[in-house]
Amino acid sequence: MDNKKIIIKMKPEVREKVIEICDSFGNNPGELINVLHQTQDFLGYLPAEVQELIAERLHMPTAKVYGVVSFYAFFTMTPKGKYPVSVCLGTACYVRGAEKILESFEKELGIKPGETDENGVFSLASLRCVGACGLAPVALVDGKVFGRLAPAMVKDIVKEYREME
Amino acid sequence: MEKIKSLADLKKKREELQSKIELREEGDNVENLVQIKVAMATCGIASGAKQTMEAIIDECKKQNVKAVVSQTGCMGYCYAEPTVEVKKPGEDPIVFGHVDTKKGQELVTKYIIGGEILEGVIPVNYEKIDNK
Amino acid sequence: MANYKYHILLCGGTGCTASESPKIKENFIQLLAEKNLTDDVQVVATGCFGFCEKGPIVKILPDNTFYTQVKPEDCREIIDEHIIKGRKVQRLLYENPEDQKHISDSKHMGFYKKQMRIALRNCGFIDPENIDEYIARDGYKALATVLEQNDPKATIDIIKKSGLRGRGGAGFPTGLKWELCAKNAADQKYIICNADEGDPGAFMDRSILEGDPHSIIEAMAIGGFCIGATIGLVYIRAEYPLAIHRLQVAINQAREYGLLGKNIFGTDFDFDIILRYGAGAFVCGEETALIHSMEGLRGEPTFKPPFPAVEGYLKKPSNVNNVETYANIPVIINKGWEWFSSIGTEKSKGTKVFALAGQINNVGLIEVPMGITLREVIYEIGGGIKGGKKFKAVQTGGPSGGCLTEKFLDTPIDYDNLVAAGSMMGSGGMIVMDETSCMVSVAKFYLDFTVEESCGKCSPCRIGNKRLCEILDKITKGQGTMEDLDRLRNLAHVIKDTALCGLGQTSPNPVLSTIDNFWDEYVAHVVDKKCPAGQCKALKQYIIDPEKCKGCTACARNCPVGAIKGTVKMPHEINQELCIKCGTCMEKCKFNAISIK
Amino acid sequence: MDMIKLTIDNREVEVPKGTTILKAAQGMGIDIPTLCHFELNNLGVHNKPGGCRICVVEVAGRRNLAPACVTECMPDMVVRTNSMRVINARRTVLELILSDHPADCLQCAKNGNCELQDLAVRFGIRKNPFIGPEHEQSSYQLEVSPSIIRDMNKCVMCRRCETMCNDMQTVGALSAIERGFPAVVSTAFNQHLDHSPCTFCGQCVAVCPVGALTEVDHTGAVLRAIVDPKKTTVVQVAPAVRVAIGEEFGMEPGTIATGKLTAALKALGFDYVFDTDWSADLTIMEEGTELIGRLTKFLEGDKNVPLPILTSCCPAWVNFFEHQFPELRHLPSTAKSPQGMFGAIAKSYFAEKINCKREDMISVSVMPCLAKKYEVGRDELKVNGNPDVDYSISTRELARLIKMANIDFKSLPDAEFDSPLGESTGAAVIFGTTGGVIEAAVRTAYEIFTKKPLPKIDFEELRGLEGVRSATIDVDGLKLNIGIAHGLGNARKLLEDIKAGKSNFHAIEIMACPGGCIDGAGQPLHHGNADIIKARWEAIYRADREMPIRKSHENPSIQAIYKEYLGEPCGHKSHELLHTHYFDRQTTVEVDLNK
Repeated sequence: MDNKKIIIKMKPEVREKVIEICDSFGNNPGELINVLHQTQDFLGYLPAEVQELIAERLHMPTAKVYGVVSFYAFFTMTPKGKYPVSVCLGTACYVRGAEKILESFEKELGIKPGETDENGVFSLASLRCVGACGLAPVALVDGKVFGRLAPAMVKDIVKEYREME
Repeated sequence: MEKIKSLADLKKKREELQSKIELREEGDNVENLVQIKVAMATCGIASGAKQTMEAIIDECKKQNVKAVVSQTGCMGYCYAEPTVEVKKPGEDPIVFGHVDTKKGQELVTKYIIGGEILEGVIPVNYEKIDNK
Repeated sequence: MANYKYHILLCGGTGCTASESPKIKENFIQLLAEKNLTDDVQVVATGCFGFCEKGPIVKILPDNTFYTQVKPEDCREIIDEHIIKGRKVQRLLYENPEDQKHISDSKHMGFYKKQMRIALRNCGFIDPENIDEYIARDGYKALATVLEQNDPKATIDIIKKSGLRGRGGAGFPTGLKWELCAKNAADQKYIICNADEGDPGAFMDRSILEGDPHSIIEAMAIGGFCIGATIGLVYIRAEYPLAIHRLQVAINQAREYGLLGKNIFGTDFDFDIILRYGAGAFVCGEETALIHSMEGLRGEPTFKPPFPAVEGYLKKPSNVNNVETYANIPVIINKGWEWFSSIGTEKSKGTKVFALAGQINNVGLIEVPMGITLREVIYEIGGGIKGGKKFKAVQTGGPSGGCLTEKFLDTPIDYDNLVAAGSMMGSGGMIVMDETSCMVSVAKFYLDFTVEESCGKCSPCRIGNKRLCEILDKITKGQGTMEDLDRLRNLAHVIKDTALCGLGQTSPNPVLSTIDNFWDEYVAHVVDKKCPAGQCKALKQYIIDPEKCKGCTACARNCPVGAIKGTVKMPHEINQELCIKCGTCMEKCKFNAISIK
Repeated sequence: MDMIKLTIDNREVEVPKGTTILKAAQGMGIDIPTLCHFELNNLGVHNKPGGCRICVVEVAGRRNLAPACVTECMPDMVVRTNSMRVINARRTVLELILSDHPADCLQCAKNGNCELQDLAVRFGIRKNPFIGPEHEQSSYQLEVSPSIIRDMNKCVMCRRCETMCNDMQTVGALSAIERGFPAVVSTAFNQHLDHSPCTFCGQCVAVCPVGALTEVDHTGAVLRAIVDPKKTTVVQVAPAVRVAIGEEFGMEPGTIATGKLTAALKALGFDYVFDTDWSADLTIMEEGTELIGRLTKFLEGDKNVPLPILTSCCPAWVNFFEHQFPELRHLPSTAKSPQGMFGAIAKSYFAEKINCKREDMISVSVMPCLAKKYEVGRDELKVNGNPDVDYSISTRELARLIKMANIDFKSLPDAEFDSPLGESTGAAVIFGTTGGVIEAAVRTAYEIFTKKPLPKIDFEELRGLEGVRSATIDVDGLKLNIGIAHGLGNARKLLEDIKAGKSNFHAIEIMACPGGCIDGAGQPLHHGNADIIKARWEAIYRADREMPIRKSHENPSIQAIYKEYLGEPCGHKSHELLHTHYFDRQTTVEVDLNK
């Protein structure tokens, strides 16, 4: 049986930054969610090894860190695409046909919500209310809001970003 | 920045600041206020309408007259610039001609406060812009 | 200080920001500089005006002109015509849908006429990033008064007498909540602001934080003083970057003025505010879940008692109120409880902010006195149903609420009436639905949401809602039976009866209220296998009209499952067994020959 | 104490303030069903998430039903535990739980011993309205580790295992993960337990109400070994097994069933039936000598001598410090556990004695423990890949074997252990509970160190069930400070003190399971009945008192093996066979230098 310890390797700059974030919160386990927010801001996602490191720094079980990461919708363990697409499925958008917008994006990008395409260009997600209900239905592409969408417009939006590649 | 240390401090500060947004407070209440429009087209500006407007605003403040002072385009009385239209709540507007800074101040003290009709009234023969 | 003659207020809320209001502001500033008017005209980005349907909104003062749907390229005309020549730009004014006349003044617009803005008093009026403008509007006066009087009990009494109830949903009396927390002695207490607005389709808290952040800071300081807390925590959604920014700016400004920190107003009251970020969990709107989340844990609710007033954040007595509740506090102190309690109904005082959305003409954020009827809100403020369609239902209370029908249109809106009608106030989402909305699908939409947002701690919510959703799904697919309807109703009642927290206990409301109010529609799905609203995909039939079909074969070539057969230049036919109802054929048909039955 | 009067099911009752409805009802003989609720009050275990909602009752004036397990009684409360509304709700909730639970009861390891199954029986669930073609069930992968099998599809989110793993043990291998329907209690990233800090203490298994967490079963392999004519089978039985196995056959908790146990093992066909108590005595010789050695050096002024010495008989505890306190791994005694020592001697000394080749001997241990299953797989306990102990089975597994072999346990005539690895003392039997190892060590160390007879054999000050205990023993003038902890969370407290330099103990005994081996994860399930643990605890000390010899160094068979085989305690041969070493197994994140 293998009695050796598990050593996880990590890029020095990532390790340094994560440690810096943990230190800035006094390595206090009560600050876990803030630490995760800042780490995700920095990396774009929260891979397993980073959660191990955070657990180590905050002196808490990795399982508990993962328990928190997997609980909250905002945290993700998969890297987002270069252009993350989020379709609002809030009620206002829903009653104005948001489901069809999401379907169109799925069709156009060939991925399901929560997935990133092979080249890492697009990722698709649904979210609940960006607060632009006046513009319903709404989608966000790389932080930009597209409002009053119709399924037919999706193709052009995707094309626009594809061409930027 | 200076700290606010008491209710009195805050009151003082508020009074200083209130004028900054007075204009907006009044906007909500526009029909109950005196409305003063200064014609500010090229001809008006050339004959000193800008100074007139400043003078009227200052005087209103000094006399504590709640008035909405705004500028408008050419009223068509280029011979009498600067021209100023004054509308008191519930009354018909009156247009005055040749309003320099001094007359502007009088407009406030004598007409608006005192109700005295000054010289230089121009008969109204145009349609009000808003009523188009 | 520049003596501005004109103020241009433009909406800097999220909705208008999304439709380029920052660009509009930039254009205005640039144009004013060009015309040398920088000292005469002030451009202010304010909080939300509420009329999101017509955003971006630009308001010109002193003449109180209200421009709607302004585009960046419109700025030049506004400066040239309105500011310089004093002529209003007619085409940008709001057009009254009744007589197509332009209305220049928001006061005369149906959308604003019936509104009463207390919580939103400064939204769309002041620059939220400028504390001076807040102070100029009596800001921090309430805090100063309360601290000067130095009688927390008396202040709590004012709040109690005002009749203010929690605006987050359940409507617990705020003064009483404060009193309960004040009673518990502890070395440290916390006052917490719930700004984790998770209700899909509700954005009132965000609008207040974006438009008037200082009102929340002031109210939390007042609350802190009353209950004996020196630390305030705002639990705010990470998805609200603008609100976070504005709140942070406001906190910094308040600190600079000494309105947060040590010895506020020269008294021995110390108070400061810390931000905590939510991370996308609806259940964290429940106060015990919220507290756990602030402690860095999974946002799971715990059984009450102990209530947060006894054992809250870090096990210390804590008071949790939501943003809108706090926004009312300074006004109540300034204007008196008598004034506040004169507004509203017997048991629900003051106003309520609603996010009006759905199939309605005027989507937006509104604030109305309690006791107003749904009819007034939908038809007078909301401008009626979009496209002249027929009203079907209005959903209030978000995923915890229910759907109300025509028969409730004249019911005065307050906490108790909404509950009696099978819905609830909730945080204030109000979604209007027309005849094209399938009520079974609407119930399923909300259940999908609850299933996704359930924390998973208690079995009725974790498994029960999943099963509710599955039964609804079965019905929308035309596979439901009458037994399923019984099962649905029983399960919904049991979940209400047994779930651990408020989320679970109210999650079946969308199901129960639609069953009660739209029983026939359920039966139509189950017995006739029809969706009367024509929404349920599986119950749709795509039909080719042989009269119109030219036999161009476009539909057959594009059908992904080969369900369309026919010869060239002859009418085609769809095999309903094979059809997956994707709608491609309808999209491709150039002759409008395909319709849904 | 403030008393409260209330009415439950039309009967008035008076209870102290703070009593839950569940407790109040229990006192009246009203058995409100529960599922997630779990308490072992005397051991400080509390799991009250109020999550399953099986125990809901109707309280007059309340809008919804109240969970009896967490709702406190209030004056004049009127409670109904069996109204139609309650029964319907309870049944529906149960149906819901069952609708997300595999219906493979017949193949389930917990069949017949499952709290959910009991509820289904009690409510006469026949057809489940929520099971149909469209209904979804959780779909997690079954995972098998050296000790524990995890089938998260059976998880009912009672959170008992999470409470044990975190609050009681502070191991932190488990946490609730995900949310909503897929939520279960699992490891970080749902990884294999091998990649987690799991110590295999198995307390999660001990409390799991269903078949989500069960032990790895070796009964088949053991049976095959017994019937294999080429194999010589040697079995050892741990001390705590004898005071618990009777429960599996309907005997009173606390029955000492050593004789029947021995007879049953013989009836099963094991070639040699020996006793781990024998090697417990051996352990004392080694560990006691080590303690004296370190103490002597310390007293001679050597400040670098590793103190306090920590016991090392508990494999879950060994795993714990290897994962969580590797920097302290020089402190524990290097002595192998009694299971390990027995295995080493069985396959050397004894194998030589009976002229049996190592490969032909199958060594089996019966343990109250699941971590022992892990321990037998450790490389340090193997010779050329052949393990000193081939199979470690739990008390429960042995009971199954006995039942399978048609042995009527209760009516078996008592039998004796075989010789020479069967003789033992009272000092060995108390290994089975917290405080026992250190008491046994003190009995021996005292006499060896002082060369004087003990004035009193029973060290009452070392006994008890409080989580952390300490005592100062006067060893003829030398004040020996002793610490005891059971439950790894309690152990952590003592270790943190050591790390902080605040510990003044000379020796500390640590047992991973609350109560020690009597409440080991391999024992008959107590289903939350703390009285059972108490009865086993009392039985252990009774068994000690009934032994003719009560000090390990007086065990003649132990004396003999030193004379004829091992030489000196802690001598060369002992070190080779009876001592081991520890590893740093803490997961760490390091810089990747090869970019």
